[in-house]
Amino acid sequence: MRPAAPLELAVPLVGIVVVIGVYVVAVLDQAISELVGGGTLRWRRVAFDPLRSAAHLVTQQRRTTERPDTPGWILAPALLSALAALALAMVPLGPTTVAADPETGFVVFSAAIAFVMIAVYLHGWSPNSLFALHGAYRFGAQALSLQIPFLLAMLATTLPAESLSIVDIVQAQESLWNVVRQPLGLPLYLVVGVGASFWGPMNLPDAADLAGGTGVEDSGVARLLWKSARSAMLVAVAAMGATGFLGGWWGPWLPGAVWVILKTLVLLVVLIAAGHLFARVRVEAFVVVAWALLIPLALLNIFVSGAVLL
Amino acid sequence: MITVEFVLIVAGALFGVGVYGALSQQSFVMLMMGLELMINGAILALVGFWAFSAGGNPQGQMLAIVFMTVMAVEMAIGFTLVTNVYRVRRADITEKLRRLRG
Amino acid sequence: MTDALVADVLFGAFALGSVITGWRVFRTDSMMRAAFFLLASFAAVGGMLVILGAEFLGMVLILMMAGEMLVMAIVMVMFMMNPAGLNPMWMVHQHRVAVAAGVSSFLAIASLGFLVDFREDPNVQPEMATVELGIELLGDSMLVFQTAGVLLLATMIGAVAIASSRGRFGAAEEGSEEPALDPEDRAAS
Amino acid sequence: MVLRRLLTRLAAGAPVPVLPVAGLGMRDALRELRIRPELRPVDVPAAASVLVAAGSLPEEFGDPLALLHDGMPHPRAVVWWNPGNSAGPLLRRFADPTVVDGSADELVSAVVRVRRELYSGHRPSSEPVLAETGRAPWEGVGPYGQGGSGMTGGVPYGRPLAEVAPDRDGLRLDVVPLTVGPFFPQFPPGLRLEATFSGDVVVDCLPLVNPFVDIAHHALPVRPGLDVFFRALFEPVPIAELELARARDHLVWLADALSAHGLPALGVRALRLTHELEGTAAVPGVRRLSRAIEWSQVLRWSTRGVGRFDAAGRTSLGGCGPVARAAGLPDDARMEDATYRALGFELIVQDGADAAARWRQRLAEVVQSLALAKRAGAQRSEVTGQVESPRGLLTAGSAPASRLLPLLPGLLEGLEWGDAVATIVSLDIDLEEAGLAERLASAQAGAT
Repeated sequence: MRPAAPLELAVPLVGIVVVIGVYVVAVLDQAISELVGGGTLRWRRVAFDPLRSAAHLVTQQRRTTERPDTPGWILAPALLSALAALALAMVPLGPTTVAADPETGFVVFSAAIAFVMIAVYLHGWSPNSLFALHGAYRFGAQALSLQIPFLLAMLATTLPAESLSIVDIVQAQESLWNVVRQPLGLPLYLVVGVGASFWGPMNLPDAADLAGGTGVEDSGVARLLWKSARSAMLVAVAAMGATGFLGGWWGPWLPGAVWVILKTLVLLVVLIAAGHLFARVRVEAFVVVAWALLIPLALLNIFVSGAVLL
Repeated sequence: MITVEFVLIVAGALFGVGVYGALSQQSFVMLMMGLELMINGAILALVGFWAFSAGGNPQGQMLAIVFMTVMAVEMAIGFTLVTNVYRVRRADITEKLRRLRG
Repeated sequence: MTDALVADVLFGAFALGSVITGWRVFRTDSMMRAAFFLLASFAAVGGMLVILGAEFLGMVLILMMAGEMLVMAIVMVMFMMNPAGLNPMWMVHQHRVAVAAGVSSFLAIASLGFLVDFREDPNVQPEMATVELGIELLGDSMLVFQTAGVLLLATMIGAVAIASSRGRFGAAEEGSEEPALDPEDRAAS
Repeated sequence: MVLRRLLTRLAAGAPVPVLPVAGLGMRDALRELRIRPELRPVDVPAAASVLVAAGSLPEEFGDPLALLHDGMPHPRAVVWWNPGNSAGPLLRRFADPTVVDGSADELVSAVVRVRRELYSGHRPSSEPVLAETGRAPWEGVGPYGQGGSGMTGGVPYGRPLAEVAPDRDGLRLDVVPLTVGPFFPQFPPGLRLEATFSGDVVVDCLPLVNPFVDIAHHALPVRPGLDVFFRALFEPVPIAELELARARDHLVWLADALSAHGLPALGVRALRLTHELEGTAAVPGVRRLSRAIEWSQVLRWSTRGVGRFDAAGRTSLGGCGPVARAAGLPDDARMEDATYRALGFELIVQDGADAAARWRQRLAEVVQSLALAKRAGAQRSEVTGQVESPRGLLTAGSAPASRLLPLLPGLLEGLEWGDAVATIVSLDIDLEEAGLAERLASAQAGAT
């Protein structure tokens, strides 16, 4: 490990970033759904309703089900938030300002994404409720078929950097951003990233046709925590996309950190708007697409960018 | 201070638990869990040696990767056989398989 | 507190955790919990590998295991009776032998550490481990690496061939029968 | 303590998560609540804090309703909106439900007031209706309290171990029997489906009888927008009124279908359109919405080929309105009406017979109905004893839903659950309409 920031400083900072990110996602979601719904944007509501709803959930009592696996039920949201925090800790705001920069940052991030499916499965399995378990299995199919395209799409960004460290990946984009260098990369990454953070069109585990899927039994604080953990995961995916493909801190006039935040916000808006404009995909059809279309495209992406480098 | 002895003790414990599981469990998949634990202990011991008494020779890591491959192959083949045996014999525990021929 | 101390404490915690969770795998009724315990054990081992300096190996182990354990859990729920362990069961045979074998193998391996005195040759530059591994993979050990890759490919093809419902000899269900559990019935069959 | 007070103050300002339960006559009124900023309709009891039941429900829904209520976390309350005189028995099961007779505004203010009282402590949280023991009879039974005995003998937790059935890969795996409904959020109100799942796949299913047929026979409220079609059975009705009602009904369906496919925001837009149908902005608005739907191919991707009627199935679609026309059948009672023919009404049909075709069909029919309504002026429909309701051929005694229900098993078996829900949504089964039609027939039989 090459810890760029002392632990006692990095941990609270990442925590703060996660909380702010969750709030930003909630606000964006509210605003965009108002716009898509043809309503008028009232900034007071957009800004405060997330807080109020959160407070409402906190003041609710928690209900339980018949013979749940209580430790697992409590663990699942915590695990998902921890994964999001871990992934966010890899995102550098500048050449030196980064919470953690292991040499194998890419592998660490991928491991965090891979563990999302464990968190979701735990969350769906533990309440001992049918639709929740149903959603958990769906996500099993979804996430297992997303793993390989995700790894390949991210792996392509490590080729120009000749390193697995996220900081080096950004350093290598000084002259040319990966989004230009690998035009296939960002779209692939976004599709797979939305799937991995099960948002919008790929929200199969918590889908409406399962009446909420894995979250069907959550109430009060548990529901709040799960929702926040999902949003945090989305922020992590967006931030890593901005880092790996949009050149991280590189950008004229403004300080690097601002650029990272701006790019992350842009990606967040894109992802959340997609969630309100694209219908939910079919499980079976999507799995077929993931194996038969996304993997070949990702391989092509890697081969091309490798050939360009040689 | 981490020493090769300590690593070996942990690896041995993992391996022992794995042996127990592989020998005692009736259901195929639990049995495979035992095998997994054994391989895991082996990997740990290997990396322990690599770190403490091989001077960080990269071939140590290479061997560990081979072990992981073995683990993956074992899982894949194991699941395949479980599926096929269940398909043909509706058998999910070892007692149901006296004869292995179809 | 120094980094070395932190590393030692973490390593001890991971070691304890990996062994305890590994033991819990065979002590829970629920197949699902068993899978999650095994995953925890693997994650702890991965953490130990990282502390030992094999950062890449540790992370890859954790990465691999997430998917593997999910598959394992799903397979168990598919095939095993009473996967949730809602009613207590004791699916164990030759228990004493197994315990004896486990304990003796543990003692054998653990005692190695004290009987043999290994060459004191610590890894001097662990920060180079990943780079060295990469060079090794695509350098001297290229052949091994490729072989592993081909092996995995062959495994995939073979697995699909075996598990698919239509094998070489026609549909797999043909002549399928469920053997009895009781010995006398089995003798009859 | 300060934090607690701050939280309560904040929470009191949050949009109230309500669990809407649509009874007879109140379906569309409840949909309208989605537009209200003060309320946030939710799908599951776990997310709700106020149960808003509306209209009258059949007696047999008492226990499902009680389960919904008991599933809500404390603090919770029950508000019943316009309970017909037949909702009494169900109403009496709850401790102190708030009854609101009146407009949506009164309901909203009542719900907000109830929530405020809940948080200020002036109102106790509603007590569970069903006794705990009734829900978990296995507790403590058996040596381990597992409700049975033996390894796989007995019935763990009061339930037998799962039966096995062949799945589509030739394996024999566990199946899950489950009755979905009557309050399943994505189903039309009152639809109950006895389904058996093998994983994500529906291996067999059976829709239960329409609960709204033999509901206690008082003067029952008829859904505004539906009554006009029933009036048209007996008296000439302004065609403009009929067509506007049709367009509105299709748009309400669209709102439901969109949120079933994970697009609640667009659904709200469809609901908003229902308010400006008389205006000139209606047609462009509908076209814009259709473009917004068509623009992302994902919806078409997730509906194309879903719930497709084969050639044999299409023959049994007579009188199923948009569903039949989406299958290419020239089937519309309006063709028999001279006034419509004079207005230059011509059929719209699609090919495909799948969910995507039904979506296209209804979107096209909204525009067509608006155009007809504009042209019709004051002309009135003929009384032929049959009317083309938004869902198909409506007569006293039979409605489209009663023709569609028997088709469900053949259509749903073998589909994944997501596709099954998409199919049911695309069929737009209105049990209320069917129940009303059959009650009408029995009333006429009683009269003569």
